[in-house]
Amino acid sequence: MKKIYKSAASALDGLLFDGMLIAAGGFGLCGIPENLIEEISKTKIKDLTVASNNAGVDDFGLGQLLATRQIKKMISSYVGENAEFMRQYLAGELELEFTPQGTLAERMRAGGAGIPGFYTKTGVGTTVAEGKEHKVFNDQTYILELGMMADLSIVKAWKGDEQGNLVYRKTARNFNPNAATCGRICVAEVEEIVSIGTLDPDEIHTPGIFVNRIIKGDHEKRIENLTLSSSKEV
Amino acid sequence: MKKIYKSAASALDGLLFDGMLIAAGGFGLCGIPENLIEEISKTKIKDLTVASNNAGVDDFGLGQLLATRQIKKMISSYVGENAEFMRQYLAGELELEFTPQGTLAERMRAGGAGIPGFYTKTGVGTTVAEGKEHKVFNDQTYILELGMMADLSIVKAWKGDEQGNLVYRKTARNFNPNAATCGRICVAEVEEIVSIGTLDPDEIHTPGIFVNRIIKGDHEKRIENLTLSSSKEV
Amino acid sequence: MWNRNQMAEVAAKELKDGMYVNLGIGIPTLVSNFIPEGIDVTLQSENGMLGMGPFPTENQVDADLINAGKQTVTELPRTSYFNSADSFSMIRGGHIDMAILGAMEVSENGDLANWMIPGKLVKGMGGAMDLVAGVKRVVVIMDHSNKHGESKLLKDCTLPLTGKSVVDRVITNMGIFDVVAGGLKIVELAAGVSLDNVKVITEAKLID
Amino acid sequence: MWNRNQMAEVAAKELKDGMYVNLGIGIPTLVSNFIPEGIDVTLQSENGMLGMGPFPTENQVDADLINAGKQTVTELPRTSYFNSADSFSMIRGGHIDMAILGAMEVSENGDLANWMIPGKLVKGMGGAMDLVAGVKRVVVIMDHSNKHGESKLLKDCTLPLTGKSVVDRVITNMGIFDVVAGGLKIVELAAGVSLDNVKVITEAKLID
Repeated sequence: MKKIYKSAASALDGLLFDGMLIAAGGFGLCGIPENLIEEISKTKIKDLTVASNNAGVDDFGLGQLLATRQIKKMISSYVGENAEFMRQYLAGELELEFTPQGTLAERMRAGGAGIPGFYTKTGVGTTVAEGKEHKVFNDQTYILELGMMADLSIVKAWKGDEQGNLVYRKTARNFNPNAATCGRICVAEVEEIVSIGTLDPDEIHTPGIFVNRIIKGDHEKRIENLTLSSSKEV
Repeated sequence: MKKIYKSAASALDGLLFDGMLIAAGGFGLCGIPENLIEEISKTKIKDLTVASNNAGVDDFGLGQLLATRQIKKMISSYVGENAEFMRQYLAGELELEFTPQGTLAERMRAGGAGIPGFYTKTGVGTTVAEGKEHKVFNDQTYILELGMMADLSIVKAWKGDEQGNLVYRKTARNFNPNAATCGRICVAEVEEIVSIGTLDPDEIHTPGIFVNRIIKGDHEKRIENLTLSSSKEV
Repeated sequence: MWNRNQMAEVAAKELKDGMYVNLGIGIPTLVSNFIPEGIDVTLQSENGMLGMGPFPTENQVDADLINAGKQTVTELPRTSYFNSADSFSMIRGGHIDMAILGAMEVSENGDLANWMIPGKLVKGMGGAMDLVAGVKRVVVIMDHSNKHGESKLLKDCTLPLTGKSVVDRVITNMGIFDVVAGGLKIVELAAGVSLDNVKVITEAKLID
Repeated sequence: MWNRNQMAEVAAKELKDGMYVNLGIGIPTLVSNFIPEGIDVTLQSENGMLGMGPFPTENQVDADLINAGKQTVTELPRTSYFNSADSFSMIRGGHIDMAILGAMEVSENGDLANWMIPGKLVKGMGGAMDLVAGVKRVVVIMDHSNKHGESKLLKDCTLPLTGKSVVDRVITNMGIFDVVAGGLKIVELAAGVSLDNVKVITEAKLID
């Protein structure tokens, strides 16, 4: 069972269709599946729903798919750093399901874990709670949020092996392990493919069972907000 | 804020009270907080409810607290290897809330994660589902299970540092990370206390925020079912 | 009639390249001895291990390395470890391709009972309820009848259930039976077992 | 009146030894510059880091190491990393002792609005809704009034809420205010601010 693919194009071959739901790892521009996003932007696939905390910036990351108008709907917690994202949303050209960051992460985890719904205090009394079931546990009110299963998840890791075992580096881990579990198919891009047995079994973040295809990518790893200790402003 | 304690007795000082709920890590005799259990067995604390997948064997692990009759109720998935456990239960001397293994692990995780309830397919149509709320998602029936918060959790790790960061070894990880999150107070025993900065930040399994007190223990690490490749019977 | 090893060998034919499989305690554990040549299968152990290796030599024994039956095992180059919540996320989330389990009773509509005999024997469900609820395909290996000669393939289970309508296939010492609409379809009979033999001894509705 | 740094310094007095704290974007980030001597505090960043260090020198910059404001940061000997679901388990599960956040509006019963202005500015709630719902103590730092001179401490918030009855304390450039039954209790006023000053400018009910 060969999981390693030669290119983003071959790894995505046969997996894309119009109107599909894609879950993407990454936070801002950190730990995003750059190569897979770039490849999707070259296809004619459209009407995508994309679940991702942010949408990159205008010309990098998921912003590329907003620019090509391939995305019909975003499920995100934050729009702040993406002018085109905000513009499309305010102009009514893009649907946006605002989902609190923790709820989004937990929805991905739950979907991958066979949990169709869970209760959370997050968003109670806000617009996020509108239309959702409310339930009281121990005198506190919670709302029901739904587990999310995606048609495809795309993630970025640091190292991976031929079994699909993945390790992430520092805060580039973020949503990637959660997104990996919630895709019916998961494609991972890594900075380095290592031979099997190299990764310490105690230190594998995403066991290979969750990963169907894996490629080595070239990563620009652009920095969104370079802040130095010498900077006056934060 | 000193988290390192000298002994099991000092680490448990002031934390125990009659009728409390204790969540314990471990699977069978693997990765159990031997020293903390032993110490509890020396106290007069009673009417305990203990959430743990198993109850050790008759004379080791949680079996020690069954022998001393300090446990009023177990929340477990498996009784199989403990004759006294089964005897007390069948004789009506011990309450037992049978909880499927995955549901028990998820209840601990949920409790620690601020999730008071979640839905699962596990146990639908069985005695486990009796009296529980049923709900249909996408034409399938699920039952509501409740997040669990314990008064105290006791866990066993391989290495720990003064900040309470923990790493586990091989399958001795099991329920420990989940139990660690669901205790209002968590006490950990480790085989080795390492200096801060020794553990790779990418490889810490339980971040120190979940651990209030930590001791170095002496661990017998008894093997319950030694099976060798030369064994004929499995 | 098949013996334990033959039943395990028959079950091993279920395995396909690249599968992730959970093997229960008892005869199912034997299945790993019969994995066909050229078929790469990864075994999951629900206590928190993917890529379970064979039993250890004396030198390899490690108290921190056991399977769900608490037996000492070994690791493989592909092995990964994880906590119990993550392990059952895998199971409940449908990521495991197949579970092969033992049973006390199976009904003709695929109900499974394997965790307790009220008032007599209490083992507990362990991870079995999660496995049968979550794993894509559930195969049961068990003797066709109990020691009193009574069918373990029943119209309705008499013991507390582990799961309702969860079994896909049953392999007994007498043959292979698939749970289909209306009953158990006979897929194959063991050498020396006739259709009459199996029909006489089986309470569940059989479909040839 | 306090400036940004003074507000951060006042907020830093909230910190106690051993606390785990989440600091929001903007003025709250400045609080880390004023952690009192002898007080050991661990900063959480909700994108998946516990033990956040200061901003890097040019040589230390690492694209894989950012905070929730996407700023480059550094790690400390105590640092641990985790995924987003685990990060918010910490937050929602009440394991973080305190969150210090910015706000657009706070109401006298502790409602908080800081994530959008309908039709105009959409930032998104990010992790703020989880933080205010889950963290043990929520402290807001913001200017007392907006650029039109209107009170940001209101009877009722006019903007979409981030959380209802979630704020414990508000620190503005005019003083410190605790959310108590019946209104906002004045805990301290900034040098040069009189009770009359603050009462004139504040819409929310104040309690001396």
